[in-house]
Amino acid sequence: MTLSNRSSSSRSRRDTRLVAAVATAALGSSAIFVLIVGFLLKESWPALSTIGPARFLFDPAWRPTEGLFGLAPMLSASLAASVGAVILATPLGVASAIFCRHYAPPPIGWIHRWSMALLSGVPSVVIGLWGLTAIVPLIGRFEPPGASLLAGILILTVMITPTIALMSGAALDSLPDAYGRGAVALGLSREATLAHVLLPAARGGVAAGILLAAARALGETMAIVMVSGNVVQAPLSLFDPVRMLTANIALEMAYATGSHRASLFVSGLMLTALVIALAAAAWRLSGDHCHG
Amino acid sequence: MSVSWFRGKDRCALASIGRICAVYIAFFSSSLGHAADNRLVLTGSSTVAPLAAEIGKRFEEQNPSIRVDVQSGGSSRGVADARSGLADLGMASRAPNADETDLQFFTIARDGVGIIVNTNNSVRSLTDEQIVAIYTGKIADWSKAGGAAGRITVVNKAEGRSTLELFLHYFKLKGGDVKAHVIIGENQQAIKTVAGNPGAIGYVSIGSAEYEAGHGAHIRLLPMSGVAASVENVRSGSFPLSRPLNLVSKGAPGAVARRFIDFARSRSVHDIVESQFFVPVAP
Amino acid sequence: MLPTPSLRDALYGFGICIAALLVAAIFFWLLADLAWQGVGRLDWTFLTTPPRNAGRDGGLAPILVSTSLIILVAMSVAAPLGVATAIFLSEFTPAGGRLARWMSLSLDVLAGTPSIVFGLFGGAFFCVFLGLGFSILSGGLTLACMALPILIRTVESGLRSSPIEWRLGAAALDLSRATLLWHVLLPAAAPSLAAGLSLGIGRAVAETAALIFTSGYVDRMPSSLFDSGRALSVHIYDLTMNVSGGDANAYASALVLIAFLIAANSLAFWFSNRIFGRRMARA
Amino acid sequence: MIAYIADTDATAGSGRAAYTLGPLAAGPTCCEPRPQISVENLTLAYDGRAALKEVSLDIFRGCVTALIGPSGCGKTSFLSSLNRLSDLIPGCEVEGRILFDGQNIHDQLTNVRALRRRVGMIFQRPNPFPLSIRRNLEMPLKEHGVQRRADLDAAVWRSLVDVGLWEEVRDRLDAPALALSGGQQQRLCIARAIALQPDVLLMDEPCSALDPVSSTIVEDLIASLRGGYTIVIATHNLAQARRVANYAGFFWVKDRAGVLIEFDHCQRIFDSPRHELTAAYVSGRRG
Repeated sequence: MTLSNRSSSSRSRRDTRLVAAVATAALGSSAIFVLIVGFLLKESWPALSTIGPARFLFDPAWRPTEGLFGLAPMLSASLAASVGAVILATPLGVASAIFCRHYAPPPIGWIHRWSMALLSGVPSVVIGLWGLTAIVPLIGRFEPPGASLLAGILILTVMITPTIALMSGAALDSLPDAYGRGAVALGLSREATLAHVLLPAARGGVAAGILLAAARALGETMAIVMVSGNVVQAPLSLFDPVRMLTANIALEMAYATGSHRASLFVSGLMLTALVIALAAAAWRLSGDHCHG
Repeated sequence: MSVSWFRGKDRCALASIGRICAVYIAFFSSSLGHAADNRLVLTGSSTVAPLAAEIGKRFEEQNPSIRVDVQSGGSSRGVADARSGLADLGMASRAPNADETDLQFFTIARDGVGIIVNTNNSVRSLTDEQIVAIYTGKIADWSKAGGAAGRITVVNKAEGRSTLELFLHYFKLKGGDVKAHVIIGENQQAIKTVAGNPGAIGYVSIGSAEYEAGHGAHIRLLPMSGVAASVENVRSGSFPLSRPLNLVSKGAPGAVARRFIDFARSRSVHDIVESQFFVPVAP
Repeated sequence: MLPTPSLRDALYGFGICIAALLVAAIFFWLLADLAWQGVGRLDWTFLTTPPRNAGRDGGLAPILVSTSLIILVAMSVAAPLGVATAIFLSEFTPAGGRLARWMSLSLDVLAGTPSIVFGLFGGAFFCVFLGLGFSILSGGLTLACMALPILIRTVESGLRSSPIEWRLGAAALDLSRATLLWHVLLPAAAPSLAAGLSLGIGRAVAETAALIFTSGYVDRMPSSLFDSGRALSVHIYDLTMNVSGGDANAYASALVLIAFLIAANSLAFWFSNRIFGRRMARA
Repeated sequence: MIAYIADTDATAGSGRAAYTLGPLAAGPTCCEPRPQISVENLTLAYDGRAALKEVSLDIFRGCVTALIGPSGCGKTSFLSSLNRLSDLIPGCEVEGRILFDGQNIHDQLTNVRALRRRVGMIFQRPNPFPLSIRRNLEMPLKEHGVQRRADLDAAVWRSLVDVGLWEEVRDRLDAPALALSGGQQQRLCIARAIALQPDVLLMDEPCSALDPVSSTIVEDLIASLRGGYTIVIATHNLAQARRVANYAGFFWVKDRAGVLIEFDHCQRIFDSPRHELTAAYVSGRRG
């Protein structure tokens, strides 16, 4: 048997190649972002340069064919619906992930996990259809018209809960078994182990899941168009019909031309800005204790 | 273990690089591969698309060398693609605008637009004035329009939709005057929304409404100006509200496109037009 | 009085089970709703015949083929690119470093970009700029862009959570990073990869808006990746929103789509296990 | 022979270690009095905070050198600087010289990876990779250029025999390594290290995570490896150090940094320590 010394240099060459390959891939992935933001900017530029960014925030109404371009109500509706959905979906999703791993007997946990994976893949149009025929009339019975912010929040919750559940689950799965064993050895109950040991340890993955889910909620289109009523107004009550930024694009893009079309791209750009703000906020939050 | 792991790893790296290369090669080869096809591309209105696709299938059967690709995406896309040459023909579910003189419009069918309410609503007819009052928010309860008490949910179409423009034009309203409670995009969404809400009122394509009402959906078509909303009345021209479904070309259409237009306007596709619940144009 | 620890624990456990039950109940409500309305149409011919009469009749065969091809293109581009990017982020950039932060920011933004924007982008970039036209390839590449952030995020978090002992041990044995990654870290991250793939596939299968503008609306059996092909979700959207009388087939198609998801997810688990998990021998 | 004692009044040890040679009654015979590793004035800091201050000692070829002292006295830091594993720890800075066969391992010219191949390391917690037993051993070998099936099989067999694991696992070489008991896992890690034929083995509390029976087996293994390898073992188990080591260095914490108090033959450290701290520690009065 010989241990070659020559291989040492070829190994580092291989490592260099690896770095080059993955760095190229990373560059490629980022290039998609640049391309998309560039595309949005290019398409919305006619509106931004002639109408000006301020009017999109401060115009009193959204009537693009009559020269009014206020996006503020839709922006607030998008935010309200996404925040509401994240607030509802986070406990549901995390609880589902915990349930699968620590409470359910294996076959049930397995089934539950599969339903989550499936639910995450049900097309938004199907969920929207279900919302339109099941949820909206239900709400409408108490508070017409039914198509409302609340319906939007509920539908978004159904759509993003699986994302949070799957990501939290993956984070819990990848924790070393020793964590749980150590806690049990200390005489901690299952609940205390979860609350004080496992969940804090998995917090990175859970947070990533919530962020992805929030982003998906903000970006969701088809289902929202069907259930939230699409009236351009600030969300003052849960039962008000509201229009979200994405719905605005979906509803009007098919018929828009000229500055109307460009201003719809401004909605897209605004959504991007919203997600950037969200991600930046998440940095802040995680930055405070990421070295902890 | 037959494969040494060195080669195994390199092979995997190679495979992924290879896959990426394949995609790039595909990019370039594709730009060469297009022109050869005898292909007719139609893009535009999602209302016209199912009809055009069915007509296209029959056209393909009769002309095996030609392929008709129908793409959906909205009337404005149809007009834009026809103008830019991306599509051989655009599809638009509206009449030409004043600034579209560079385009030729060919009507292949008509579509009536009627008012619908929920079947639980006791109102059997509404005057034009009542409809205007409901849509502008002056009447907010069915009891003021001859029905049982209950809040009215006004279902309106999204800005830019051709049915909205038709509706506004007929009732001499401006977009800003309408006080809607629910705004919807596609036709079927309006039907489903009204079907699910006892207090709702909306306006939709008459053909689909007739079909859905006949198949158990909880909607009822209301007559307009005393004329019953039916495909029959749209065909005879007595129903006041209808829109053309058009094929659009930039300038004169090419030979294949011309043949397709003629085919789509001919009597031999009337059964298709009717099966999509539209009204054929008289030849 | 504060609850005693055991009571608090019981409440905690109870809450978790109730929440999980609620989520499961919603899922089964949805599923039952779909099954109740769609199962009547489901049979073998539904899967093996092409759609007729704008999808009201007939089956799904070409649509299933197109959908599979689109997913295949999307995943075979996104998986290597995503795993490589995740490796770059977790192994070659310090956590919390500037580069890592900028990249994860851009990924988060990508994840939150509305699918319709992806659709318009894909249409402009892949179909027009790269000349791919309406094709399965364009659709798959657009979906790859959409699925990337999810894939990268999950794989990255899986890689980051592997125990430090393995890295130290590998360094002490003078293993190259490539070896450590390929033989130890990636296998250990296989569950994350599977979760990422299944989320990515889920998002891809569920996608409508991005596909209408890229892979298109043509429901013919595709003969190559350069043909336009209608995806299942586009078909469902069209049936529910544009085609009156299409609901029954839409529900049946939705059931097929869920079955399709089960198959695709199993494939993803099998694939990630085969690539990495087999070498991973866990107690 | 060789001994070192810190000047406890002044700052610990300045300059080259002061060695005093002396006769030893019944010293171990395996050792050549030729240092394989010479550590001179090693200071190690994490983010500017010193963890180890001015340590100087020699590690002799073929001998077992035990590092004893309470937790937190820098034994692990010392070990990880010997194969430059400390490079991997962000914010870790090392000053001083470490001569490996006369060459400073912090020289630019030193190939870190070649160094790490000559210096194996065993960690406190057994860290087999999540692979099969066989692949745990084969992977590093293949990495270092062993390709032929027969060579690999022979190396796997040899190293498992050397650590006394062969009889226990011969029938389940393809079973997951993580299914082994803690002691077996640790011996597998030792096998994995010696399969690469290193000169030096660094062991960081190799038995502290194990049960007493496994601990004894691993300890016997270490004793049996003596002579073939230069072994540096950090331990706070004094009896263990006494049983297996030829030399012993006693570390203590001063001003929140680890310092070497005394270095000498193992026997002398335990039987006639010259520093009162050492005496107090080995007799169990302090620590």
